[in-house]
Amino acid sequence: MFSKTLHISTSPHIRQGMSTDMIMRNVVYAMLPLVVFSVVSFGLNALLVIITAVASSVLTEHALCRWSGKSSTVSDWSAVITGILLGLTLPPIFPLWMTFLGGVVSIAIGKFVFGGLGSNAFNPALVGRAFLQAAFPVAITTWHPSFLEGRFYSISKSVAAFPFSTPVVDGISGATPLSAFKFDKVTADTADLAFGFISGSTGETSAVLIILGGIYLAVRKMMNWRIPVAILTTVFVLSWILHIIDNQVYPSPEFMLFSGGLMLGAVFMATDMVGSPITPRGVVVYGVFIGLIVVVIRIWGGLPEGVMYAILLGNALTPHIDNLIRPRVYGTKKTKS
Amino acid sequence: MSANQILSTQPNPTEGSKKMLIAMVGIGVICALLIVLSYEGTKERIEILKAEALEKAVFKVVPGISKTRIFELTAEGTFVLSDGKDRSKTLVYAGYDDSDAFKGIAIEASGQGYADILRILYGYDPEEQTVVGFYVLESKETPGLGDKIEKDEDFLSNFKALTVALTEDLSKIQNPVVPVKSGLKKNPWEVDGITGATISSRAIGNIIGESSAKMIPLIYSQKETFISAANPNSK
Amino acid sequence: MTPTKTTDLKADPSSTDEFIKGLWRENPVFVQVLGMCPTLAVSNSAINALAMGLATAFVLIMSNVLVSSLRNFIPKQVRIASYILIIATFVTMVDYAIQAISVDLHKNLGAFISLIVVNCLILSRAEAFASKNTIGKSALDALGMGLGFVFALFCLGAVREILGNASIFGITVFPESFQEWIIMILPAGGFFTLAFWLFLFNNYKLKKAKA
Amino acid sequence: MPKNGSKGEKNSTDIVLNLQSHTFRHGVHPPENKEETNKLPIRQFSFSPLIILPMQQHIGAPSRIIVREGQEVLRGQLLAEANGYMSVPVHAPVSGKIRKIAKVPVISGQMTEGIHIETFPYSGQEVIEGTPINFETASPEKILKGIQDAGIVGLGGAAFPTHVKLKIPEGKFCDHLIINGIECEPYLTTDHRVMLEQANDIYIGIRYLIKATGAKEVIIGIEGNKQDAADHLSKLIPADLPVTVQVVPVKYPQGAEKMLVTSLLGKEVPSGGLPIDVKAVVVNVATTAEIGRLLPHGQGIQERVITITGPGVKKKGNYLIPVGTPLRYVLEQVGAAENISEVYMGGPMMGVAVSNLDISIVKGTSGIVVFGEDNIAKTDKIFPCIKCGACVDACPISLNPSKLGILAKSEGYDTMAEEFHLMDCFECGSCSFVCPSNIPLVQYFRLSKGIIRKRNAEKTAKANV
Amino acid sequence: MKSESFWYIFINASLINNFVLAYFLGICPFLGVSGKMETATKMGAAVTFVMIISSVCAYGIHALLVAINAPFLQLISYIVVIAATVQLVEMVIKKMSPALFRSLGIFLPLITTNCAILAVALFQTAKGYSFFGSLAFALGAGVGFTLALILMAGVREQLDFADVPKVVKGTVITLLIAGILSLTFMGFSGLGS
Repeated sequence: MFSKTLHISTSPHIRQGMSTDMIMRNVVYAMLPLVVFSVVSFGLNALLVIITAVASSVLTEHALCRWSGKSSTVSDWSAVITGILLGLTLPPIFPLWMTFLGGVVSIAIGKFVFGGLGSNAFNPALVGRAFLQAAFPVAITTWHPSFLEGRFYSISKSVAAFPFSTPVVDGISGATPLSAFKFDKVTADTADLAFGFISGSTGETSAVLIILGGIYLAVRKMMNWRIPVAILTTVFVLSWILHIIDNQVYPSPEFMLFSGGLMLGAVFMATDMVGSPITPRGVVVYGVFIGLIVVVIRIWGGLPEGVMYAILLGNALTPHIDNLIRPRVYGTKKTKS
Repeated sequence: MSANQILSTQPNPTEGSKKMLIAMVGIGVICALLIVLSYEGTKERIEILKAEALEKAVFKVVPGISKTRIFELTAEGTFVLSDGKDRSKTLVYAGYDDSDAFKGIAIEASGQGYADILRILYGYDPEEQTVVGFYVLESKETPGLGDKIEKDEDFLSNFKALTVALTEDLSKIQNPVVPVKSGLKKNPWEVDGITGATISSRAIGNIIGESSAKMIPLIYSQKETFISAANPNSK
Repeated sequence: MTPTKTTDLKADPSSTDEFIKGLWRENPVFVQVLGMCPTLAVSNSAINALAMGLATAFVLIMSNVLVSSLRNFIPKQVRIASYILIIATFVTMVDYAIQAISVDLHKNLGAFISLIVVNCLILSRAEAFASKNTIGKSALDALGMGLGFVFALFCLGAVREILGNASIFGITVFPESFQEWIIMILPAGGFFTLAFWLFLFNNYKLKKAKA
Repeated sequence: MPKNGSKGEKNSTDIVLNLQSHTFRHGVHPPENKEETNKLPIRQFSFSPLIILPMQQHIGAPSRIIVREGQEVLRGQLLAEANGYMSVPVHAPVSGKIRKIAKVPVISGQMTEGIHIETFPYSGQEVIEGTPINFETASPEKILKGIQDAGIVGLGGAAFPTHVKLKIPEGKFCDHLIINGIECEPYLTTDHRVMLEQANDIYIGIRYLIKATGAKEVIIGIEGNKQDAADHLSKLIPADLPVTVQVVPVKYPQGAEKMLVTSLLGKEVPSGGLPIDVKAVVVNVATTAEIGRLLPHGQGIQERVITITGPGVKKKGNYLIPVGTPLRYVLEQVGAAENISEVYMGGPMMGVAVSNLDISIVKGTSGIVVFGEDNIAKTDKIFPCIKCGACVDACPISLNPSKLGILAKSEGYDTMAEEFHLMDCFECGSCSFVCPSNIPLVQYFRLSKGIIRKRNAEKTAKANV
Repeated sequence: MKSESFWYIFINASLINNFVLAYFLGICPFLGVSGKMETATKMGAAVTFVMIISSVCAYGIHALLVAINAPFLQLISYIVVIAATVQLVEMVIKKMSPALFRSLGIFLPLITTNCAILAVALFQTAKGYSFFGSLAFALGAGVGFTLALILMAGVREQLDFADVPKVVKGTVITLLIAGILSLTFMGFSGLGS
């Protein structure tokens, strides 16, 4: 009896059952409504952009793993997230060849060189996005109006631009609410902003869907809710104060909150676990810092939008936050760093 | 190690310091000689090249002239001849044609661009009361984006005839120069922006707007100073 | 000072080696990672890179020769100060020379010409090689290192200009429709391009070590 | 943090504070899985024909055998005596004949001195009486000696000699005696049943403990999932004893000494210190019951209550099993599934996986949890740490397991100990439990601590030379 | 000029045109001492300090050179004065605070050949800043340098524990991080416009 060899493990012998690939998968689920909405509002173009971003991220991850003689880590789903996030931050008529390049840069420079998942100091998708912003500043600020007639069966010339060639913008281009405000002091209707009847990146337009996705993740404990809350609160409070000081110069807090990539960034990018602090208090500092930089860049900077830069800066600051803010260990006096 | 070096590592103190002094002075003399020689040797050519470069710019913004004279703005708001070396002063370059007639004036202005301070030169024709030319002296604007302000034909055509007419009492510009969004220019005093280089192109509009509001009334009222300087006594 | 002991003790190494080593095996940029500041700052176009490389090479050669010829005359205690003085002199000369050649080029290179003074490559060659070797050898060493530097800068400048401006030496190399990668002529592109070249070098070295 | 109360006095503010909180920071909520056995009364387990009794059942020096091969022994007879202060004696769990004295395997995988006893098949297995100790007349020292002589160690699982723990160091005072009835380990219901069925023994035990420690108040801490036990004990509190029963929220590792002190007293045990540093002594409830059961008769431990449960067991229950019963025999008796794959001694959080079934039940065995092959749905794939912070939120003493894990992998042991308080970790397993990347954090820490201890020992040795 | 407020000069030198990330100045120490947080902070402090002092010196020298009309001596006098200043600072610190000297000591000689220091002197002259403008510039440059160094150090410290591919270990990964930081700092462009 009982001839089988026993399985030996060290304690604890039970696990909560959450696993990293499961978290990653759920983040993908939480973003799917955004993908669907962006296809609904921007049509085939947005779909192609997102698919290309995902494909290039996954392919790059696979290729690099192979090249360096490791087994492929595609199955942990993190490359898929990077791809979707990258796709969601690009304009709907962004050329596919540039999108593909962005995916390669995201994974290669944003993740692989750092040692892969868990070591990437910066959000890979944002590294790719920042690269594209610097490389192709015109294409990445060429926006497209949403809910155009015929969007489901036509592909923009710009999207289909031949690799390495300059995209040609056909038809109308639209300004994002933020650039409209920055340059012409025109603010958009808050309801339009919240529900996504505006121009912008493929995934940033519908604040409501982003929040719903965030709530899903927060409830399933797969996202640190403190991060978006800290960022959004900071942006709201700061812009509210400024708005009170001079409501002609400074936009309303709700405009600040719902426009641009703030929601998407706060909910899906700043919350990237690898690049954010690990302690609850550290996370709040991180969120407040990002919110502050967003407001500074949007209000006083030369660019209409600063969420991407704010999060990358937050990522760079994270090691220091973790280093400086450590919880007091049980039974010890206040620890110094 | 050679014997020489071993010796030099343990020198006799007094002899060592003496040797040190000689060496330093010797090297100092050689260096000074080389520097002064190269400075003197290139000085003339550099000055010529620099002057040429500046003239080229001034000629560009004030069409039809063949020589210029530099003036600087004093604290009292008057213009006096200058050698153009003091960079803290606001400089203007009066342009004259072959017959020494005062044709217009190039005004230096600067302001905040996208990446750093932008320094520009724009030409003003007091006769027509318009801006007649524009040139970027110094810019660190993003290549391929912000630097369109130097290349974009549509943008540059803004400054072929930009109205800066003064009010009746000559105290200020009737319609200050303002930047507008690309394609929305309706009046001759508006500067049409560049799509994709909004910030930089607006910055130019603002710099000219600000500078012209201050400088144009002053220049217009002192037209005589420039006209009379055409044939200065000093030369 | 020991780094060059081997060269002193060994039977006189062929002078071609003094020259060749700087080009490839001990390339100042790709292998020794020296003089990064000008390497990155002015390599956004091939012409700037070339001009900067040549200017640096000139200063390197001249100061190496002078340091070498004065090597028995300069006391040890003040050698660094003397080297800096000598280097600064040649840099000033180069600065004026470039101004006299083209104001535009001087404007493009900006203060980085003056900053050749603090290029660690020059000081390190003066200290490590010229101060212990004959004039001939020092000149060859400087020539090799200088050309190695030019080569490295050119590699960087060429990639950055081709991708970032679709041209090389100002001559367009791609059809009109080519989309420039603006990032390549921005600072970030400088970092990325240098990283890319170093990556290639590392990869080559690792492969060779394995083989 | 409330300051420690003044010496020897009950500090009322402390109590008020803890009434509000009754818990500690962080912690986890593993599935309890107690409902299958917590209603089952304690039953006497059958006597195994062969008892294998290791001499190393406790922390400290192994007991010294005083019997010889071939000797016949009676149940309760002293077989081995304490080998020094940090040791306890071993008594015969059955009446039988000593077949041999040889090395026997223990759970750690090592071999230790042990006694094989062939159980007399038809013996009545009566326990022989010793010299009773009266809690009213005996001095504290006498009681401690009695506890040692009874072979009593912490029955919660640690098996630390109880008399050592109860010895109040010079200059320190014990105000609070805490009886630990938390049993926060999933699956285990041993303490739960003891509290329901052995209330009298517990209160007698408390009398001994009060005498031994000089405690002024006694708090019985019970987790909220054992309300029936709390009610039962509250009802039976003797009028002359300063006992309160305190129900605390269900949260792992509530039963850890330090956590319990914090929950009940609102104070933190200083790093590297013991509960006595905040004037408290914590004793497991089963240990207390055993003291109350054995000391009045001067007997020693022969058996203990063990919960046998888990999906791989047919006849789950709480059994009174003689110490030294071979594990294989136990599993045969309760009808373990044929394809058993994992067996833990103790609970699934801190218990030890058994590598072979030839080891025996020891005094510290609080439970046996058996999993069949089909009950294990564990993925062994270890992902890199994604710094999700789940472990930071779980660690009851606010360590940063993520950072510690990364440091352990790169062998940064000194940093771990000096900067990140590794030595405070008591390996409760909360971090590994929540880790989505399946990183064996506790294992890392155990190894690292071992290395650090070794290094420190070497250092001291060097310094002493 | 209106937009050349001290505040703007400071922001420009530290964030918009960060010395390290936009001008590539001080790359050698940036690559060299950014591996550890502690050294990075100290190096940053030392550089900032020396920058301010040499900025003041350079302002004086420039005025002198203009007075005697000898612009060709600019470079040589700057470098000599900076080298001398560093020596002097080293000696003063050694005397005044041996503790500070011990922690900063090894960095000070390195600073002499730090191109960022010389660049502060050269740039402030080229831009024609006033005395206080120069100070703001030097302070901004120093803060910018420190900021870049510290951010880099944080990321690199983490990398010590990461499984960085061998082929990019060392300079390559550091340059790539610098590139990413440089991209990040582009977010500040146009600040204050």
